[in-house]
Amino acid sequence: MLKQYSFEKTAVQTFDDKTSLAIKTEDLQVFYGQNHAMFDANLAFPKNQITALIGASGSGKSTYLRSLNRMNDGIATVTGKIWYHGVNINEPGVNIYEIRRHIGMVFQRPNPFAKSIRENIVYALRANGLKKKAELEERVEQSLKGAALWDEVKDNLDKSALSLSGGQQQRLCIARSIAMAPDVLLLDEPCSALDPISTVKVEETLLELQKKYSIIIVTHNMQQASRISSQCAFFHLGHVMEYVPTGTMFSNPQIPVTQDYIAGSFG
Amino acid sequence: MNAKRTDLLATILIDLIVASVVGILFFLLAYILTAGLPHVSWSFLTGATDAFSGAGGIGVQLFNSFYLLVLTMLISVPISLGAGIYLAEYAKDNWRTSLIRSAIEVLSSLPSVVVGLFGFLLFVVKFKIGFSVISGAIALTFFNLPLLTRNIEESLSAVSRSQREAGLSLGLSKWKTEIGIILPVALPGIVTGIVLSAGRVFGEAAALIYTAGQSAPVTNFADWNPMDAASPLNPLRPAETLAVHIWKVNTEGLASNAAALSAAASAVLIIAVLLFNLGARLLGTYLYRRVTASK
Amino acid sequence: MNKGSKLAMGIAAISLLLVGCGKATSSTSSKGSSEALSGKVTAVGSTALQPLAAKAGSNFTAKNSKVNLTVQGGGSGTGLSQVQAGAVSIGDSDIFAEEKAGIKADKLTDHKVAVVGMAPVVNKDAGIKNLKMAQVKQIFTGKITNWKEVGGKDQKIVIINRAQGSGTRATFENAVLKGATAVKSQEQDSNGAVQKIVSTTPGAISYLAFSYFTNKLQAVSIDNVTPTDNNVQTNKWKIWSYEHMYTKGKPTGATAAFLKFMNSKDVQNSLVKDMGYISIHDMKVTKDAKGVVTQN
Amino acid sequence: MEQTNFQLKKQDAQSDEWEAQLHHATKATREDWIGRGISYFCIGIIILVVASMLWFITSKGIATFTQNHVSLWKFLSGTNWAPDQGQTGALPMILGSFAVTFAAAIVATPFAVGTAIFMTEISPNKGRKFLQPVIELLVGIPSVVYGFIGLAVIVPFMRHLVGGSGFGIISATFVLFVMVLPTITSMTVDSLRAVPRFYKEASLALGATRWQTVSRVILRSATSGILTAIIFGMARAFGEALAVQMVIGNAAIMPKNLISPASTLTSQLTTGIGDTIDGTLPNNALWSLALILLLMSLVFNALVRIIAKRGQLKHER
Repeated sequence: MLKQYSFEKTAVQTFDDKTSLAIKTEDLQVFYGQNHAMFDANLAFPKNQITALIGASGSGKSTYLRSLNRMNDGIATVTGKIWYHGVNINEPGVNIYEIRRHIGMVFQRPNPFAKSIRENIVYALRANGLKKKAELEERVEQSLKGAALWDEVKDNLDKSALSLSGGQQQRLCIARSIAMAPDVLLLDEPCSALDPISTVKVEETLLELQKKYSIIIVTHNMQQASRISSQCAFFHLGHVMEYVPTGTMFSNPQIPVTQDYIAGSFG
Repeated sequence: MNAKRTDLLATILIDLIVASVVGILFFLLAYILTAGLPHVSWSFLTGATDAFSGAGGIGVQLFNSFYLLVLTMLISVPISLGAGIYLAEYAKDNWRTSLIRSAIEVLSSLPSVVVGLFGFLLFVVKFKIGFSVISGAIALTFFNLPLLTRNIEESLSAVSRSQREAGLSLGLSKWKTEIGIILPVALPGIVTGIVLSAGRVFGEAAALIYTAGQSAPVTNFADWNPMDAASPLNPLRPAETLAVHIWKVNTEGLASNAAALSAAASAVLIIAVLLFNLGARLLGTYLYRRVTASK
Repeated sequence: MNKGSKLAMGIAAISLLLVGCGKATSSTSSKGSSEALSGKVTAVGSTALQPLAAKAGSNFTAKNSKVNLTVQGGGSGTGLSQVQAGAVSIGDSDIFAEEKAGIKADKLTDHKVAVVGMAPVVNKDAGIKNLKMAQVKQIFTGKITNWKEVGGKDQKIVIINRAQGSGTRATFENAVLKGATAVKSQEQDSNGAVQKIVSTTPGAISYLAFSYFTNKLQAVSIDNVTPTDNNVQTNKWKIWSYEHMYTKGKPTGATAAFLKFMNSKDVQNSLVKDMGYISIHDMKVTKDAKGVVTQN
Repeated sequence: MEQTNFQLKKQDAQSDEWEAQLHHATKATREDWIGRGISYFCIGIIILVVASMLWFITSKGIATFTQNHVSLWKFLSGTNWAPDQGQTGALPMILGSFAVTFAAAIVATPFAVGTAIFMTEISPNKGRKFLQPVIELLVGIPSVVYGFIGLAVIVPFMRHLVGGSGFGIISATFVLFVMVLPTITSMTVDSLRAVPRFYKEASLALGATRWQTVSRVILRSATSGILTAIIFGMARAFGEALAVQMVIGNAAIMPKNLISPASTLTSQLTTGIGDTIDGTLPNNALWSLALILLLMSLVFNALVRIIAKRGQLKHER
């Protein structure tokens, strides 16, 4: 039996120093047709930190994440405001392709293109007008180093990306995203399809990356959230229930629903 | 009768059916090849047809068939590619899309003779282009479009959603994603479909009798300027294809060896179609390997 | 954008072709004949006349290399309606334009280029070599159904008719049936098919142009007149017709030259005869559209 | 819900720049417009082709009734086809078309279903490796070649077997049977493969023999798919022109039996259209035959949809 929790009682932190924020949503709601999937999400994400979104399956965390760079366009209706550098990017006139260049995304299943490793990284760069060969090579190296993949693949850049292992593929996807020089990186359960060793590698990569990027990661692995994130938000049935520093979330959850979830006596 | 015995009988019956189906195919192939191949020679393949009796070689018809095929593909592949992309990527799930889909279905289920007569009405009667390669190619395009479109849409849709998301999440436009990311992955399926449809187009006759015409004037194979009347590339000349030739030799042919002639032409046609089939398989597998594995 | 621009180019090319087509066909020559002839001649229609026209056409263009001459089939009806519509320069027909409903014959100029004789043909097994005209009529109207009634074997008669609207059938019905309606039967649209079927089907009867006779089937004499070219020339053999080339109004330029060529001794005495037709020059009689025959 | 109401707007000096950058049209947006334009254009061409085809053939086809004032009923029920003499009874051809279509489907279905069962249930391995190519090759053989073989083999064979000319419905049936067989077979295979594995496993686990499983479980749950396959086959047979024309004998008379010459809509069309004058009754009447062909293909289409819908309802229940 699923316990009934009140959606009235929430604990969501706010930030006073507005310049330190990477992205922020106001009253974000998501509808799949008639289905109301996300209710009034008001969250702000600090720069150069890792924020983890946790919650059970169907809690709306992925839906929320995909709304941030407008990946839900054409799939769901998203209302409310998403503030990014002082611009509400949840507006019709906004160039969604520009947004996605600035707010990169990595998905649950590694999805490298069926191209060579190099081509995976340079394809989108070239499409964006970067033509100089030396510069492209530079980006390939930098981003692969950033994703901690360089040493493993540097001699085989022309090999098919599909020949890499799952963990390598996922890091390639991260490299591909950071090659675009975004400032926010969204990750949707990036390790759920990976083995533990690969997971550790990806986590190390992320910890390194937060120096340069603001990272928002959806995970259902609470150990992972506690290992890598500074802030942690808990989603339940389309509601943001608690948003506090990660230490607080795991040692001293504020409201009953989070307490039960953390303790594993949920539902 | 007990169940075991019924089971055995049914199995035997089905085996017999399968044997007869296989037998039919082998009979057909063996018949065409044994009846036709002895009459196939280099001079038959390249020689000119005697306009009066229909005797002689099939050089011009063979060329016409290929030329018509190439023209048809040049017109129909880009259009069905665009239409396939529309259906796979842009079409929303609403009544308009389902109307479009049924229109395509209707087009694909039209008898080819109706398509041919429409071509006749439009190009020969209305536009007064006359029986010509271009009329034939466009009629064949009508006939080819729905199948190719569906094949392309299916191949594109079969590519994982995650590939699209990968492209979009990098800030690529939908179009660029479709063309640069999805299309290469879908290419093996698309190419297979195109080559298979080429086989169908190559063997089609009913749609061509009244569009490309039933005469194959001897052309000057030294003249490759498409604007010259005698040039084989001139899209305005009438062009009897191999398949139409077979039909004509059978119904109209006066040559004393009409049966041998049409058998030989049929053998050539069948071999061409078999090659298309085989080519589709090999090319499909090759491209699939190329796209997925290392280069 | 590679694909896109290719696509655009393809479409542009097609539309150019279409535009080009429209222009090319509508232009027939208007050049004088004293210098080198040039221009475009398109002859469309009768499949029976097509081989002769094609052969003559290639001989003609061998001498006049600037003339662009194409010969196409499609049937007499197509030829007549296309020439009437002005889509082609010459409409080939097996029958008089007057006989075809929907054709305004007075707008067209007739050029008779050859004569075709036709005769009933039967399967050899029927044992028939000669028939009376009345018997042929009775057979094709379904009054006589067994060969023994006309002195042949005891075998059912299998009638193979020509397609409705075909010139051969019109000629045959004019000469033999004289207004009576043929019994419904199998119809074939081409000489080749008829030839094949009659020679292989026991009891079959049909009719063919002389040039399609083979030793596998029996051509039938009527009232003891044998189907020969000589008998046609004197109208002793009644079943024959002209092959026509129609133009819209008076022909000019290359078209006129080609028609003149068709009527020349060169073509009439060699090509026409080689292909099994009868030369128009050899005819001792003339037939008009109503079927009235006058001595020359 | 605790939430301070603050905005990021105008927080940093670059905000205006961002505003401009994020609203600015880029190469990607232009590409999207062009791509959208191209694909809409292409689908537009197809729609245009279909619409104009329907329009032209319909307007030509109804001229018989609107301009020549032939009554529709007389056209459909008349048995005398002699458009030159103003007689336009199309029933012989309509019957001929239906006769060959149904006969071919009736003969082909057991063969197709049998082969499909073999390919999916009895020996899937051989099916994939061996029968699949066989079926594909049968599809690939052009219809004129079928006609040629019909003319060279089946017609003489029938002539020896039953007498007459050998031309007729039965010869056409044989030719069409081979032509629709691969269509029906491959679609039946698809629908048999779509039957969930556990149906079969459940039945076998209950001790049913293979044949009982096939006939009572698998065939039954694939019924709508098989019906669709048969209708597709019939649509192909109905519209086939040249192969039929070469062997049926083209006699516009009511089909009396299977061995006498008959004609179909398609065979009359290909035979007659070149000999008629645009705009006259004989020509219009032929276009009316084409219109019937067109309408029948719409009917086949609709039937497929209805069956598909029924099938879906059944599965949902």
